Amino acid sequence: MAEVRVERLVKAYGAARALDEVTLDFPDGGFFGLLGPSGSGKTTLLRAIAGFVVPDTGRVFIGGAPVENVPVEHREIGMVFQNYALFPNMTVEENVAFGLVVRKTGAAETAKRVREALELVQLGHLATRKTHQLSGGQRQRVAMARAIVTRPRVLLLDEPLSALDKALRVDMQIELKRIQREVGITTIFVTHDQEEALTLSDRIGILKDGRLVRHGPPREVYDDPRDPFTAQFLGDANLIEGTPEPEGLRLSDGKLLPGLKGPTIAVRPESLRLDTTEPTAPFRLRARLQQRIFGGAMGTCIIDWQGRPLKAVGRDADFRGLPDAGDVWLSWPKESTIEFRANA
Amino acid sequence: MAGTIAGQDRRKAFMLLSPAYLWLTVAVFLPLSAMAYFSFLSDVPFGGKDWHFTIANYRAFFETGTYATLMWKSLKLGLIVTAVSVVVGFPCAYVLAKVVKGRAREALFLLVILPFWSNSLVRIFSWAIVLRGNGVLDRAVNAVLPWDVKLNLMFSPTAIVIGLVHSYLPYVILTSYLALQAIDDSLIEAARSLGAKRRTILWRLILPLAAPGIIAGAVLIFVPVVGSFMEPRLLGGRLGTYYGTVIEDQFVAVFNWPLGAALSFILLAVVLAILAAASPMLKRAAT
Amino acid sequence: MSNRFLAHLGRAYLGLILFFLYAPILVMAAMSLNASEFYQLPFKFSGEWYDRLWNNREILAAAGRSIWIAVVVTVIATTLGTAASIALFRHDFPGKRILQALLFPPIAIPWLITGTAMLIFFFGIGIGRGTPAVIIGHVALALPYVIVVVSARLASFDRVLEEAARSLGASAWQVTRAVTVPWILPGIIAGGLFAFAVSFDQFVVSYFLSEPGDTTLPVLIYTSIRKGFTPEINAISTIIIAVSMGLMLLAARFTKFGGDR
Amino acid sequence: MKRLLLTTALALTAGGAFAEEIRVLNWQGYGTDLDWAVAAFTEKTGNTVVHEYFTSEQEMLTKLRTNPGAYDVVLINSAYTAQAKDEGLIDAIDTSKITNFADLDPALTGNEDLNPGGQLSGVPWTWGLTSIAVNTADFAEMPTSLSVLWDPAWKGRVSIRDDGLEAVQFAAMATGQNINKITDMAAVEAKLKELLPQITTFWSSENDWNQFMSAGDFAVATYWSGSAARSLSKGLPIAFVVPEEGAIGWLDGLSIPTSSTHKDAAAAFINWMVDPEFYVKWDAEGAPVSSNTKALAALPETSFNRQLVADPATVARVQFMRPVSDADRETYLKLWQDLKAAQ
Repeated sequence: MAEVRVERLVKAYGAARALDEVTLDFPDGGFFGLLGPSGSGKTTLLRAIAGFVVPDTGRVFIGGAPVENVPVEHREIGMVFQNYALFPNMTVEENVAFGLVVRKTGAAETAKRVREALELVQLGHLATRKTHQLSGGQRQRVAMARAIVTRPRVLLLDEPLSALDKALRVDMQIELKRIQREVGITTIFVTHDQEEALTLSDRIGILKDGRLVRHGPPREVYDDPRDPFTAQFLGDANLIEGTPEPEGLRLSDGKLLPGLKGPTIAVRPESLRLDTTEPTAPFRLRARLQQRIFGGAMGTCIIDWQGRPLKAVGRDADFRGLPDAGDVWLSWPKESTIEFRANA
Repeated sequence: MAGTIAGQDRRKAFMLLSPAYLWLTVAVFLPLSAMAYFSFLSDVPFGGKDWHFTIANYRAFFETGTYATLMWKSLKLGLIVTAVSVVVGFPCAYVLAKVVKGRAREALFLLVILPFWSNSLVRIFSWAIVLRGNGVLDRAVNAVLPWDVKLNLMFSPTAIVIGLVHSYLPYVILTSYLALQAIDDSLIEAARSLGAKRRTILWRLILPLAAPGIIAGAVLIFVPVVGSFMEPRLLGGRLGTYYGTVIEDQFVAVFNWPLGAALSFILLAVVLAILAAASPMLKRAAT
Repeated sequence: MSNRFLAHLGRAYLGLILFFLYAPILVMAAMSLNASEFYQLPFKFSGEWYDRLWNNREILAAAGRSIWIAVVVTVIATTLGTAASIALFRHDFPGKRILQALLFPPIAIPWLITGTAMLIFFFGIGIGRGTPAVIIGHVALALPYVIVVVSARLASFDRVLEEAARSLGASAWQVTRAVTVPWILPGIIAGGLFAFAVSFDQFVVSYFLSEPGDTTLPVLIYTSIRKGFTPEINAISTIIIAVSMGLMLLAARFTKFGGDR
Repeated sequence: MKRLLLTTALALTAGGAFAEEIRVLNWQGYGTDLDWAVAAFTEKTGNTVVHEYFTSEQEMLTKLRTNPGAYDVVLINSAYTAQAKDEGLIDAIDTSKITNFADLDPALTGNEDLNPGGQLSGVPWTWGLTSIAVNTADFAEMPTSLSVLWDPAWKGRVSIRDDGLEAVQFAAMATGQNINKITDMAAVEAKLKELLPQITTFWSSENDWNQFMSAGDFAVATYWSGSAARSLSKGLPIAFVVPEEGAIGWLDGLSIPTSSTHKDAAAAFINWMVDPEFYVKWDAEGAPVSSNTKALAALPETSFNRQLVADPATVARVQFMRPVSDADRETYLKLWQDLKAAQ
């Protein structure tokens, strides 16, 4: 087990930069989620750590040692691929044993560790199956077992759950977390599903256009995204723009939000309150409710403020008193306001 | 530092590729260069003969009409054999790929390509037995028909075409079959659901989609047929003089290798020119 | 016209083609059992030509040599061709397209020209005629076939499998052996069969390159046809066709050539 | 197995030398490759024999040129001996190694074509005629003139060998010229142009000839006297005809290539080939005329060759082939090739 560090990593494909000066630490034993829209460079970063991508410049360290010149097979990593990449010509057992066999581990030792790994993923009973006879979830577990049986220093997961349907995905998230805790291995995984990232990771990093825009513990990043992109990408955020003035932020409707610096602030949809009468909260706006969407326990309201759509999310009960459409008051507590560092 | 792994990568590709290219260099590219060199000599440069550089061998091609006539004869033979093979072979491939199903298809397909593994010379010679006057074919026809027929197809251009088509037909069936098989049946069903007639489907859908396979097969036939010499000799009788037989003579009997080399190069140029003219279609076939 | 009628028509046509393809082969086999030395009809049964075949040292030696050469050619061409296909599939480098195009001259140039060019070259550098020259030539002719067949199989190969193996610590060689080769094995076998057929049936190049007294079977057959032919040649050809068909049927059980689903 | 050991032991002692394999280059089915003859030779000397064939003198020369060391004995028509010698392909013969040499007809051993530069380079072996043979099933009456080849009645059932020189010589005879001194090439060309459409296919070996003749493809075709004798003995319904225009006479010699590595064994083989014991047996199956006077004397009265040679009228009509200059040969080959190409 080891910590991973990348330093000023750059990888360009023609004019496009898949990685642009990325520097990041992945702590030992942590579960690190890499998040970003498609094409943001998250997979490239993962593959650079694995060794499949050779960076143009920059360094990669595993366990403190530079590995740029170490080929994939000597980096002692475990990797789970998006579609699992199980070898079709081998059984479950043989797939799991592969990493040990190529390391010339003894037969007895191999058998023992394969059994342990399969027990860990609860697939001991399917050891002799061919891989095409397995369900999606089972394949995912085989892939996990195969990746960890060699006791790699780092476990790399490339969208490990994206091929599963939703119900199974939630189960597997829990399973993945359990296995990672039991093995205690440094794990880096790539996902475009923010919920998955928040659920699994103890640290996350968000990439955009090859740049690392924000990283840290999920809650910290969620609560203090520091830039509009992060705020909008991780969770949902209503962006409100205005003109900074000495006493606060002046909005286009003339309203002053005292004590805020601007020019842009964000408010999470779940922080917005809707009232038909003017509330007392200092941050309040006059807007127009356009549509109420029923969503079971939770509901969503689409609001128009100064020609710009905003979203509010809350328990359906909270929206009971509202009309289907019409003028409403929006308000939010001061502490729910997200201010961006760039504003400073 | 980034260069090392990329460099290793390139080295590995080089190591995997170089044996094949080295082999082709020794077996094809250097020999062609040697032949180019020879084609400008006045006589073979060994056995103590006098020789000097000359373009007389190329001039010989243009001085009399003989070589040009034979070239045209060989090209015509290539075109006819290719055309007949495609016209005969494509429907056969179509039936195999789209009509016959299941294990029967596998078995029939094997039967069609099995002659590949039998000796082509022997097959040509068998045709000689079949086509010869008073041979198998004449006897069979006479056994069926009440009146006396003397087909005697042997020693005619027809015999050469029959023998060559027999030799090369499996190529076009194989390539067309592979191309046809790659066409999803649902495409044809979609076209039918849109009200297309069979003929329309054939011309607008199946033929364009299968064209790469047909063309690949055509090239595989045309190239060797243009250079053929054994089949015309065995089946053509007195009409069996072709461009290929003249080249063979230069190497095997007359011992005028420089002239043979020059004639070969002219043939090569013509064949490559024809392939280049067909290359827009070939490119599609390659992808 | 109904669909069923067309299907029947199609099958009948297929039958006709098969008849065309096999009739001369059958005639040849029949003549190996005909008593007449000059292929005279009517047919009179005789096993004489097979008896004489067993004593014909020249034909048996040529047949043995042809098989031996074909096996060597198959091994070399399949190895080189598979390696080249894998490299072309795995790696990207400048000039790849040109290199790929350079693999095909053996197909795009009439054999007559390749054969005579090799004769000139090998003569010039002193290798001369003989089995080494024949093998060099045959491998070059067989290479493109192997590469086409193996590459076609590789095209359906998911490269992630290779990455998975490497992430598990397998070296490039181990990846090739344990993952890539097993996947493309049917392609390699099919390519090998083509290589064998190309070599075993190859006449033109052998004709110019083989040494007198050390010829391959096709060359011996050609010289026999032109210089004195006995039905022993029919006998050996019948045996060879029967054996090769048997082998092909056997091979077909293990690989699916037609790409049948 | 026992027999094999015995023959090997015999061979080793009898030959007095180590057994060698010699390679002979000849027409197919022309004496040297008779099973019994080869077996007898092996028994006498311990040396084994392998054969390689050609279908024209041109091809024979090219095989010698491009396969140095491959052959030990080669059959060369005396018209080509000088050319082979000039190119350094064959050596002068050491006659002391040929014990039957004294019995050979001095007129033949002294033949100037076999003695280029005054050195004997080919041991005279046999001589014979190239003329025409007809299918007796088609001809009730034997033709007397070469013009039968041009007879429209036999169009499509005529054959000659695919050999430019021979074709030109036949045309020369048909136009009443000396085959060794052709003056009117235009007449030859016109005659050949007329001949080609008559032809069904070219024959290239005795075996070929027999097959075509027995299939009924040929009614009349050029042929060699020795081969005609053999075909007759195999029961083919043919007759060999020497027409009034004449026939081409040839003399075949056996030579040893310069590059041969088994010259002693080669000489021993040539010696066996001119041995009366061999020849008498060969003649019974059909053979050309031997150069060995003792051998000829030993033939029975009814022999085809005796009858052929016995008729002075026939012998008078024979024109013996002489060497052809390079320039003439090139002209003939070119003419022949152009005529064939125009078909």
